[in-house]
Amino acid sequence: MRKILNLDGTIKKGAEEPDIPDEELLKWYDVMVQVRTLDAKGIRLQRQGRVGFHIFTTGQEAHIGIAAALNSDDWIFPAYREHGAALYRGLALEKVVNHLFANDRDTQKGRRLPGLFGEKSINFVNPSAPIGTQIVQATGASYAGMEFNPGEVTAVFFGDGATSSNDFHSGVNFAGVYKAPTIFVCMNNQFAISVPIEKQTAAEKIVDKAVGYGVPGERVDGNDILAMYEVAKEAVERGRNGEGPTFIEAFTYRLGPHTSSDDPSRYREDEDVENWQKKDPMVRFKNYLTNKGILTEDTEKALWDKYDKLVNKLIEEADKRPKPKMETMFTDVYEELPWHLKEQWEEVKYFTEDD
Amino acid sequence: MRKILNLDGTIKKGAEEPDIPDEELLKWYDVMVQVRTLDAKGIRLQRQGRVGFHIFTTGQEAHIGIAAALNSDDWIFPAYREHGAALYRGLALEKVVNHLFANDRDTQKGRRLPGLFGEKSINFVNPSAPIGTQIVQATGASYAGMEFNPGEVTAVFFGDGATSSNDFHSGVNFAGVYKAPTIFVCMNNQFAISVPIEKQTAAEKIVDKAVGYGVPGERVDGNDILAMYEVAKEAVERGRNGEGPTFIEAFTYRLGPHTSSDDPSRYREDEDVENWQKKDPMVRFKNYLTNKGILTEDTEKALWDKYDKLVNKLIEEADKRPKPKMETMFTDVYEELPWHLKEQWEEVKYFTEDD
Amino acid sequence: MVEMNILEAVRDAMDVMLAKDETVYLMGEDIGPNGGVFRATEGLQAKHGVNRVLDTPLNESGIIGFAIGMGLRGAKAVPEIQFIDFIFPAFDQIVSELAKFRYRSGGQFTANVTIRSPYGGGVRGAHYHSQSPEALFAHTPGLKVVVPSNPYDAKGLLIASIQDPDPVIFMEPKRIYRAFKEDVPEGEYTVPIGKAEVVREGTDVTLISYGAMLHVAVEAAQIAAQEDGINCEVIDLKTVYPLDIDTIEKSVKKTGRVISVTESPKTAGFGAEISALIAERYIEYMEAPIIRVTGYDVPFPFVLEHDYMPTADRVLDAIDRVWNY
Amino acid sequence: MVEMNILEAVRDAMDVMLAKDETVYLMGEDIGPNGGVFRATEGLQAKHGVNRVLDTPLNESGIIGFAIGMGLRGAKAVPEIQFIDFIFPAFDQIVSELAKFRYRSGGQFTANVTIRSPYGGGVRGAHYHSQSPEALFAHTPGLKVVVPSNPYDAKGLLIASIQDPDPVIFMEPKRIYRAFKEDVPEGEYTVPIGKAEVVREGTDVTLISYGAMLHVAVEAAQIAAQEDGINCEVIDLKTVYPLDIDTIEKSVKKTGRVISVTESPKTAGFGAEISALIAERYIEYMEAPIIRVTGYDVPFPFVLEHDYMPTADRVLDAIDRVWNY
Ligand SMILES: Cc1ncc(C[n+]2csc(CCOP(=O)(O)OP(=O)(O)O)c2C)c(N)n1
Ligand SMILES: Cc1ncc(C[n+]2csc(CCOP(=O)(O)OP(=O)(O)O)c2C)c(N)n1
Ligand SMILES: [Mg+2]
Ligand SMILES: [Mg+2]
Repeated sequence: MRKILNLDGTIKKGAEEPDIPDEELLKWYDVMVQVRTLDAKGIRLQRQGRVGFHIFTTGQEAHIGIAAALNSDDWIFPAYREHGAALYRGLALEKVVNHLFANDRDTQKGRRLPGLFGEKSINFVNPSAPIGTQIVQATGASYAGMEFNPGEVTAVFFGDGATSSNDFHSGVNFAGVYKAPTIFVCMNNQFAISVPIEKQTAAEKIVDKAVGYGVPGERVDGNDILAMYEVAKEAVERGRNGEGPTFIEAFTYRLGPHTSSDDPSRYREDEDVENWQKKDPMVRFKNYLTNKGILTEDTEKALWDKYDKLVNKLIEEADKRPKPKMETMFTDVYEELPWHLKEQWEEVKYFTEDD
Repeated sequence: MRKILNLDGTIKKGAEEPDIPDEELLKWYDVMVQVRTLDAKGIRLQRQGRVGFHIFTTGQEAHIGIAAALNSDDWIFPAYREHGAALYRGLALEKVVNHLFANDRDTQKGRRLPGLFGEKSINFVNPSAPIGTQIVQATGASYAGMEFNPGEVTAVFFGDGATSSNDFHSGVNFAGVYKAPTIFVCMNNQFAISVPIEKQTAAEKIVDKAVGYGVPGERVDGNDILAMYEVAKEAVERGRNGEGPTFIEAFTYRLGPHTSSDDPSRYREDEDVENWQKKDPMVRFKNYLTNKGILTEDTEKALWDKYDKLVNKLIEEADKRPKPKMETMFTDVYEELPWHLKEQWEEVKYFTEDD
Repeated sequence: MVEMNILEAVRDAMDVMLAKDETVYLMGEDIGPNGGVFRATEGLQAKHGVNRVLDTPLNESGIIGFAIGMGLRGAKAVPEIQFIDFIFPAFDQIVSELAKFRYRSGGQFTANVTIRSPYGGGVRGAHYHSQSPEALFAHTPGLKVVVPSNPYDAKGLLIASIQDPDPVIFMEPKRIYRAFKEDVPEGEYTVPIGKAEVVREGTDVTLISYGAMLHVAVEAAQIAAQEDGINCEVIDLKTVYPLDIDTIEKSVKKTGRVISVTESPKTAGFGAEISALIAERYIEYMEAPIIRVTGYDVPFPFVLEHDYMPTADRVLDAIDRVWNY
Repeated sequence: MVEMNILEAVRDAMDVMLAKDETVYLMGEDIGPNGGVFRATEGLQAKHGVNRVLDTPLNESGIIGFAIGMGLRGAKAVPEIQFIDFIFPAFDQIVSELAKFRYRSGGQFTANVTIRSPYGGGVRGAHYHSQSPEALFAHTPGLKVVVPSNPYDAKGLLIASIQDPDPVIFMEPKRIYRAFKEDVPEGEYTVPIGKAEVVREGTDVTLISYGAMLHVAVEAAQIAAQEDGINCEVIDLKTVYPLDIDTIEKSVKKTGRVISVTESPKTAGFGAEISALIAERYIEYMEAPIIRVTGYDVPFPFVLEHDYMPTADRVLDAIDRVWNY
């Protein structure tokens, strides 16, 4: 398993420290703070009944290292715990918060469960809910990218559970056959809701699955953002050079529940969670930044404060906004509204004006 | 790649000759003759327009070795080129021929394309046409078999193309997870209709796919019936002992077209076919039997004659039989006929009496 | 008798059948220690064993294909699809395999599989936790489609489905999983598949529905009676396919006015089949257009869900239209 | 103008679009050197390159998912499903993904995908090479469903489908792939999606159909005129979803008698939608039951195929029933 950072933020013996500008490193941490702030706020809002649903990223923030290894015009297909990748690309927190409230400013027009969002301007694809479907789509997109814009690569994220899906099977297989520049990133947090990895597959390691598709694989400590960045860099290189896809298994753990509807105490031990808390990717990276003198107690506190305030303000604003207009029930089904949807829209108007 | 027989029927250096009674060996050859006779007759009938369709087995007769390694109450899920397995279990040729003619004696009641048949009495499951679906069904059956009748195993056959299917992925995966006694037999004839194996997967060998499911795999010369028998025996052993599934890649070649609708000259070289003709599993096995003195020119000729005559007679009889009764359009949709099918049957009667 | 809600009734049906018949097996995602995301299988693995109640890998076609295989080999398999919105990866195994096995094998091979799945809107579930695809299965000969609307039927129909040798899609109205309790008999009993029930007698307008929407229809019927003196008859189909034509016939000949209430998109939804049957068989009795109250022809929305779903208001408007036609 | 059959017209449409628009890509099983099992793509790989015309691994959800990804990234993807009976493994990618991408992303992400597939019975193909599942796709908001019945429309509708930014299920009537030739313009032209055509004017009975069944309807209309002096109007829907209500309205108001002719199983088939629309909107004009002539509610049979399929005989019987009602 590839690893660079020790828990205390020192460099692992024998590993090489990547050469990344301080500013960039700080940006990664900055995004981590944003992600974790959103998690804390999101679940509170859900508990208060102000938003309908929350999906957690906490513990999986090192995925930001993958995004950092890409160019900004490479495409990203997220699963649903990769908000960090979008924020790394500069998605405004305001957009995320408006989305959480599913209000009239939500780019998704209030049509999705909170947490399932995409953003065209940053090539961050709107995710599904059916597990795994994005995997083969990413293969197709990467193939088209290679055709239209040689050197472009596509990254796709998915969980350990998703490796059992049909679209995983065809996605990795098609990429192997066409040598498509797809970077498959399995965020193996060892659970699919309650189902542990041993019940998901008898394979010793998820990365073993790459062999059956003739695709090179790499297993990496998914809580080590430097290692994540490094393996992604190599994969990107391969992709840009026409050497085809790469499969990355990022071994990690979800520190929170599956979603706001989940009670993880039913299926996992507190002890496990505590053990993994010690491997928290943010703490480890913070230690590294602190050791390097890039981050201090003060600058860190300032970061948390900044986002706490900002997100609070955004929440206040978002909460005040109206929900999307009734017409959004009917638009975007097709590019143009067909007769029957016009009729149905008239019907809804009649009933809502009645109310 | 496991191999026992040289082309000339001698035992490969270093390989061990399995200890199989002469009678049993002769039975294998007998079944091979039946299979190839059916192929020759079937395509002629199709060309004459007397039956609608023909699917070829020629070149893949060594699959009989797999059937021979099973007990007669173990279940078999065929793809569609494994008629030999059914005949090995004693399926009467009469049943096959009635099925080809889809007449009133066809156990499938004239509902299937010729060649797609199953037989409950020998646990030989009725195959589908959608590729791969039987693979995960076999896993389920083997799990139930293990529960209801400990020690029972299930074999499932499928092609190289089928390894790309969704049900391959879940089938092998589920078997790995549940340690189900499923014997996966991929008859890798290197083509899925016209698509060559390199376009099917970038994996070096099909057997590599087993790794990703944590299932032990074995690659075997699929034109060597002794080797097929041996690897199957070992897989059966594992299954009966509770050690779970085995994956077998049988490397072979289809000597005929895909089906009677196919023109293989569009996608493969005559030279290839000629090369593979030299590896014909029947010739090789015949050489072995001849070397051992089990088979002579005369006994062989007698075999061919016997089945030629028998099948001709069966064809003559089958051709005379009426097609299945009109009611068979409606029966077996459900165990009992619901009202709407009764009504529809009345309607059909009205029109057919009109005719 | 025990007071139960629909969810408890469903669980009880499985519990009863697991205990009674050792060939009954459950399989699905998170149905083991987690007891299912709705807790429909809570406690069943602990009670009946890990071999009988299987947590599966995340693959719906795998779940159904595996269940079919078990069924072929003699088990009564009761797979759960976590939300019916996730049944589509299994569509091929259902329509090409499960539905056709008996027929294609000339009656030789059959698989007793009962696919349970929570369906329907009204739970703020958005596109992928709200759908109601019964029409797709009703267009698939070989399947039966059962949709209970109350605890008594839920248990009785699920036991009947598990015992029925034909494959059944058993759709559970999750919106009313815990909405109300009723007295439900202990132990084994069945409610017959293929039989509808007149749950409210009336003379003026026939409302045909099932599952969660049945309650919307009943509510509208009550309001129509109270406020407008229109006397609606309400039919709970219970089995969507093959449906009970006799109960429909009797009612529509009496009232001459028909409204179906279903929650999936309108076009080619099951309401269309109800209308078509009536327009084909009983049109001479019709005194007004045959109306469908349905979801709209859009993917299931999120914040506008309430406006998407059929409501008593919308049914009342339809009643008004057929009554004052 | 060139004389072409439907198969040639389909091939020509792809050829024209591949040449004209470099974002057009084809993908499917055996579509490369083999030219497709029906030869619809014959020569196209050689002409337009192996990068543009892709032989795929044997996985339909893979083909569609891959095509969706290409579409998202700006391609116009034209996947082929070898027989529409094999589309079901791809059902999830079609109904959960392709149909919903535009909507769920608030219009940000769209995939221009045109799924071509031969459909229908009458070719001795049995269960799995004969089906006609348009009703399933017509119940899926976000999809368009197009079914040509002649070479001119086949080419014009396929070009229109490829150009249309919305996903299209393009069903090709394989039974009449080579049945007849017609003059077809060279180069690019389109036939509008969403428009039906009255292919035979009449005053007495409206026959509504599409694809291969259209010809059965026309044949019946001719016989009815000749033998019984009944003057049928025949509508070719061409686009099944969203359908052209105006053309239907005009005709049924005129005739007051309607028969739909479709080949899939009856229950919840597309004929039900046609009946339901009419029973809901124009019942006051109806002078007879609204009849569906369809396949029966059984898996597609083999030797009894001829008795399963709608025939002119069966349509004539329906005409007789509505005319002499
Ligand atoms: C096709 C499908 N089946 C079931 C579900 C319900 N479900 C949502 S998330 C999930 C587990 C996903 O596990 P994994 O892929 O490991 O991702 P993680 O949540 O652990 O990040 C399940 C079963 C779904 N969304 N889609
Ligand atoms: C789901 C599905 N897609 C496509 C087809 C059409 N088809 C029939 S056989 C075949 C190739 C199968 O290849 P393989 O699995 O290698 O078996 P082989 O015929 O070589 O024995 C294809 C594509 C099908 N039957 N089912
Ligand atoms: Mg996981
Ligand atoms: Mg093959």
